[in-house]
Amino acid sequence: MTTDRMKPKPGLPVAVLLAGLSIGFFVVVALATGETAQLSGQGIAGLLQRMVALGLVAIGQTFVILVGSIDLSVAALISAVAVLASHVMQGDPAMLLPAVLLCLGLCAAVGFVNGALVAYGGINPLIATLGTGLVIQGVLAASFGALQGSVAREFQIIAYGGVLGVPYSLLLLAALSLAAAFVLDRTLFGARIYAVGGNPDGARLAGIRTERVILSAHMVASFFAGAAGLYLAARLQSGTPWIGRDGIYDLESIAVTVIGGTILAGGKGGVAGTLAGVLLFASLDAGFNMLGIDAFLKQVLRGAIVIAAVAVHAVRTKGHVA
Amino acid sequence: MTLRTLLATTVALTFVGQALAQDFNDPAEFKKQREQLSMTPQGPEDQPWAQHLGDGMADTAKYKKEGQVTLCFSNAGVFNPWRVVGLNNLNAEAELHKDRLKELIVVDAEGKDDKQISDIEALVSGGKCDALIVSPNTTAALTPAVEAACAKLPVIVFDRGVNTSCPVTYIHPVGGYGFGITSGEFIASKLKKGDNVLALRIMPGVDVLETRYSAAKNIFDEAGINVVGSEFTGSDRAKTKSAVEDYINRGEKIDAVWMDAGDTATAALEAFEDAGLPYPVISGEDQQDFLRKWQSEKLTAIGPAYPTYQWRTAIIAALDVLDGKQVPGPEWVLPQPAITEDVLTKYIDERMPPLHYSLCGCQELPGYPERWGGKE
Amino acid sequence: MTTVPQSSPSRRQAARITVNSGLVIFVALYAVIAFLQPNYLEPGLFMNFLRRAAPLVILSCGQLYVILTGGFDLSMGAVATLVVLAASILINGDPETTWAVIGALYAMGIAVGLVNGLVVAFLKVPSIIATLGTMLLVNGLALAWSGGAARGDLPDNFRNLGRLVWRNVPVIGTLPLAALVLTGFVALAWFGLNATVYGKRALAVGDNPRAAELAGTPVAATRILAFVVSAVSAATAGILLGGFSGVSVNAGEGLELQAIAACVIGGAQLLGGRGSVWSAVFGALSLFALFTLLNLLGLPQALRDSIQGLILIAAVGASMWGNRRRT
Amino acid sequence: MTAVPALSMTGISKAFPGVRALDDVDFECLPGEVHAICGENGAGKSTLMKILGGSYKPDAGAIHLAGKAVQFTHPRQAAEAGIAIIHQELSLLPHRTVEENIFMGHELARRGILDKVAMRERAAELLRRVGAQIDPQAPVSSLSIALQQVVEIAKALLLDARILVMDEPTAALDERDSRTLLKLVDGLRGEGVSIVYISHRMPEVTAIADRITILKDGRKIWTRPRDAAPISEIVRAMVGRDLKDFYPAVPVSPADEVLLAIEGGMNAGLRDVAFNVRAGEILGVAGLEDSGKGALAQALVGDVPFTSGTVALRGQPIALRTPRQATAAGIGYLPGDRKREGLALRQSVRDNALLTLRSMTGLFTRPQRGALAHDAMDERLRAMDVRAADFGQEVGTLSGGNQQKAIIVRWLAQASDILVFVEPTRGIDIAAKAAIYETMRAFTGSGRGIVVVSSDMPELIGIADRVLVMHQGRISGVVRRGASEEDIMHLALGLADAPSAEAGA
Repeated sequence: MTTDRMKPKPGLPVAVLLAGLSIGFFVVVALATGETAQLSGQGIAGLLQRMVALGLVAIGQTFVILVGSIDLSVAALISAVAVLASHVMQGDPAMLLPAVLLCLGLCAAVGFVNGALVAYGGINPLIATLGTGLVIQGVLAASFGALQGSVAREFQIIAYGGVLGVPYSLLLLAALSLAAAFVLDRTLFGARIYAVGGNPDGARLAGIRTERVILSAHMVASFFAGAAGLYLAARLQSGTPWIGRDGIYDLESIAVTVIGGTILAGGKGGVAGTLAGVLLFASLDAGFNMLGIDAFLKQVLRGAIVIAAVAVHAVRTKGHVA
Repeated sequence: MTLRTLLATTVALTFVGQALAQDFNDPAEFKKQREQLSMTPQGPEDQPWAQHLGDGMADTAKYKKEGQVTLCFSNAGVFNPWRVVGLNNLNAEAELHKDRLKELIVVDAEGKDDKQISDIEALVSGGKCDALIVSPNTTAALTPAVEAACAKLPVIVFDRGVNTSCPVTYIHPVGGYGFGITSGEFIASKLKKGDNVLALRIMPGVDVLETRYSAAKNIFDEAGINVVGSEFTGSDRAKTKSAVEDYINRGEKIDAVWMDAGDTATAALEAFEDAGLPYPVISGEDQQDFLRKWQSEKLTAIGPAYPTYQWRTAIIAALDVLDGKQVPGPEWVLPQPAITEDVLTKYIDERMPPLHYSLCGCQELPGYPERWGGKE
Repeated sequence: MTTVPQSSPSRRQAARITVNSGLVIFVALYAVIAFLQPNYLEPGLFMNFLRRAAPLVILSCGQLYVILTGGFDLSMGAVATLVVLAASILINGDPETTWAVIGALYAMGIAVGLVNGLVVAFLKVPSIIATLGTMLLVNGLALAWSGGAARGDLPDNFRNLGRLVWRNVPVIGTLPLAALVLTGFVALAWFGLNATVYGKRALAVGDNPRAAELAGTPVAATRILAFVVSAVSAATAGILLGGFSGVSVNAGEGLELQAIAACVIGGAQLLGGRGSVWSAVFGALSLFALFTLLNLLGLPQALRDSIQGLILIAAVGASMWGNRRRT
Repeated sequence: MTAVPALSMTGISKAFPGVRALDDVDFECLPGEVHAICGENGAGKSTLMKILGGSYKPDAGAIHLAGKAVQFTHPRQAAEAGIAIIHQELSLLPHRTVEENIFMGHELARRGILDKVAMRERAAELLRRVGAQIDPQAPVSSLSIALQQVVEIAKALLLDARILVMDEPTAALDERDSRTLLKLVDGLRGEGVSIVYISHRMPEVTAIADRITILKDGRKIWTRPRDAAPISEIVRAMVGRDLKDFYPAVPVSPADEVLLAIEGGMNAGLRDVAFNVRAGEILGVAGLEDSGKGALAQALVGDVPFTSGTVALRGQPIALRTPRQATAAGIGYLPGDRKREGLALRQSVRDNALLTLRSMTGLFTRPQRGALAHDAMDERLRAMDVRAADFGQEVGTLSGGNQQKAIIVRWLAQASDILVFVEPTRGIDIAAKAAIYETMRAFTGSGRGIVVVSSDMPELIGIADRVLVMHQGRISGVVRRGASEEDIMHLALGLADAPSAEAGA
């Protein structure tokens, strides 16, 4: 215990710092390339819209990482939800609600299986969720021929509609972020998540049913992945079995969560940092576009930035990291 | 053997979707493309990228713009060699028009629909673009974004299409059925009834690839040729070679290999070499490595193409539109030739890298061959 | 030394025969394969099986080093891709340069391994994130260098490493060169873990890095070396892959997760402290046998992913139950 | 004793595969009583308490709380029944605040929404009750171990526990903090709380307990009121025999050669430290928690190195910047926290003992030869009387004493000149303690030296030839063998004059 005693760090919280840097980068690039239109309300809305899908997944990922687990199945689940939503709706607005409910049911089931494997089965979460992800991906690709369809026009309002120039999708992200932050900070469930992630044995001895908390966190992650899937279905009109995988939502959501200061061991971090991490990725996307950096170089830079961003706060860690 | 079938059916039956509907078998489209294959193209000879099939023209007077212009291109990505060659074509074509073109802004979506939608929105709201070229990652997904862009500026779409007629024109070669027809008919002509063909495919669910297979399959079925298997290889050479080896190891007799894309054709042929078997009849594509192998090993082969020169056409069309010239529309259908034994030598260029697409129409473009990775 | 009378409490039990769980799974799967397709029992087909499994087995051995020390290496696939593309560009069809270039390829691999190791050991970035970063970085570099598509050419002497098969070999009939490379690499990996003190250091570091450090173990060096071994294995696998099937930009795609899965199926414990070379070898052979079996069954490709997922969970679940019962 | 016991456990039995952990044990505790349980490790104390806490289910027997029969299947039920257990291993959340820790698992909430205001008030009130000056908003990781222990007690009080189980609560505390804690226990007793007190520190037990129960090998030996249980009786009952010479005899004349010399040692926790360790000497280091005694040990082994000053071994200056350098120089370390810092728990006993040898030899050394051979190490382990069915078994399955011996073997094999022991007998039973003291003496007998840092003052007085006393990062004085606890305490509290002339002598 004496070894990891750390004085609280002075200075700005990770989230504020990271968000500031991201916005700074975006503004500087826009000015330097003369793309000042990107600094207009519409441009900023466009920048923020790049956050929505990854942001939703990453908030869910934050819950599981905080509780000391991890979820690699989100990418496959996103695809599954998007495909299911468009298949059930078949463009018919009357099927909107049933489709959404069915998708949420699927998320509940996947989250439950993940959580049960991890919490009750004692299977390493990386392996358990990698496994469920593969299962979902396989079933999805195999049955894709039969699962064609597209979502209702009305449903696409989520992705394309807005009020006073603010897209609904941003409002959705904001609302769900606030809700998630509220849950983590102000509710019993949130406190239990930090307890189980910070010290599982201690939490159990304090009478917390740790398995249930882990299971619930996995269900939350699945619901957020589902929300991302529904948003993508609305934005893309119909789901394909590859949108989750092509978006690399599994690894990217983990990366932004860790960049945002949530530690992989669990018990420390939060939604604000994660959103700042997502903002960093969105600014990089938008900035690299303005700079006209080619796709391969972009990948190199992104890799270097992921390492650097995590190293900035990890390097102060006392003790060992593997 | 019975156990095997039993196991396979049990698993397959658990998933309802399995054997159900194929949306990619449209007899009308099949017929149309078959006709287009034999049509004589209009336009300048020896410049297939500037030719078109059919008569429709789109009027573009309202888009006329004087002086230097900025073109914007939203690319789905450069995630395969075909797109790499294509993007080089597009950039090189742009260089030909330096006097007219102030800037070409290229934005890469890395194969993500969501990102491409944002990219298009940012290009349109950025206000720099005079015309927008889009190579959509997915047809349905990009439709709303393209529709929104059409309201602001002229849009040209190529390769995969969108579900809207708002773009000025949609550039594409004859299409997937055409590709399948060319290759399927060639193989059918070389095989006897009851012979076996192995189909090697990249991945399921992509319309431009599914149509290739459904066309070829129709032809094989008609000719009484037995499709012993259809394997997805993900464009991975190792997977391709392993898949073929598995069939060989199982003792299947393979008379022909049909491929929906030729980038792993030489890997498939190597499996036969390594097993000490004669080469099968094969349909590949217009990649250099396949053509060279074809020549050196005297294969019975055909190289249908989905020509990369359409990337040149996109720039030409965009500039024509801004000039107010009429362009073929609402679809600009490019001829889709196939490489046959007669013309094989013409398409082989030893300087070019193995996965260079010979029907790039780029031999005269600035920077050839280095820009495409070739040797001086 | 003590007042307590010397008893001899350490009754040496008869050397406990611990059967590797991966071996059991492998034998079972291969038996099913042989039942469905009896010619897989012929030495020739078995050798061919080994040839194709060789890259995965080698990757798994490298990954195992990192897993033992408590980390992950997600950059292996990218390194394999880099090696294939670089080989083709650098050799460019000239057989004279092959061996020099192979040296250069290993130098590249070692460089990536060093970066991974240094970032994890000194910047304290968790390996899953650090190697995710290098995965993106190395993949991007490889693509940028090659321009996004295969360039150059691989001459036959390079290709032979993954492709050459000697026929009419006594007893076994055919002998692929790749099988020899495989045997050699596994022997080296075994040597590193069992015939030097490194293996036990790595296990201690994976189990409790703090205790190992205080006992004088060079923790950072142990970790860095693990990442270097992993990268070297990725380079070796890349060379075999390039040899087996030639140049392509996705030669190494997804191999890192397969390698991790293989180690776990073979009984190595994620986050360190438990595992042996045989976990990697038999885990990888099991996984490859599973792929082969699913191919033989002629299942739709997509469902093979699903079954792989189920097997993965089942294998780890089973070993969990085993551990629980033992303690 | 006619009152209804607050807790009564009757006929409790529990078996694990191959081990009979508890055999028909009875135990009771009255309201307002402190009832101590003593026993060697493995005697069954922890198992009994885990059954009480709901972590284990007994195979047989019954538990009654205030006369009512209860059965627990999850720790939560035990907590709800008014049983609070303060564990040896702290169960706090380092990244969370004191307040959040106090309420862990029992947050005040309305419809799932936390009532932070009420929690803050309640936390402040509880901290006042335990007499601690702790900011409820401070992160736990910023508190000393002693204060963390206080937070643990506040956690227990929150539940209004009627039965409080304290498992080695003072193990990590120094003398002063221990006294504060005992005062707190006394206060709780006055409030009618029943306290089950587990400790290896005999003086503490006889000072605080009303009754004492001895467990041995899973059976109850006896329960007696304090007055009828002198320390010697307790020890005999626990060990099953007399331990006359608890501390080994002192050699007649320790050699005078200086082994290790520190001059002007400074770092964040140490100020101008200077002292010698002589060949054949056991040098004790005493001090309060945060006095710098821990920092001194960490500096000597290169874990948190000196930032200035000189260190010389046998007259040769050496650098101690990393544990590896210290190891190479011949300084070995037995950390205070065996599980976190000493052992790789899933590796075998043999591998743990071989760890340093293997770490310090060349990378390509064959692990099967010479000193690294299994037989050679097994020989050493047997010589140290490490008891294990098989040295190939996981070290985590051994008792604390045997684990500690395995670590000592590690350093003996490395032929270190100086060993730094931190709390060498924390949580170790009496027989193993005696064996470890013997080993220490035998080690120094061959002309080598030991620095032993301990919070257990009788231990220091009994084993050390000299004791350095630290206060606020400085050496506040040195006492020789035969000094009293009061002398040391005086220096530790900083009441004596600045560093005495003894220092460095």
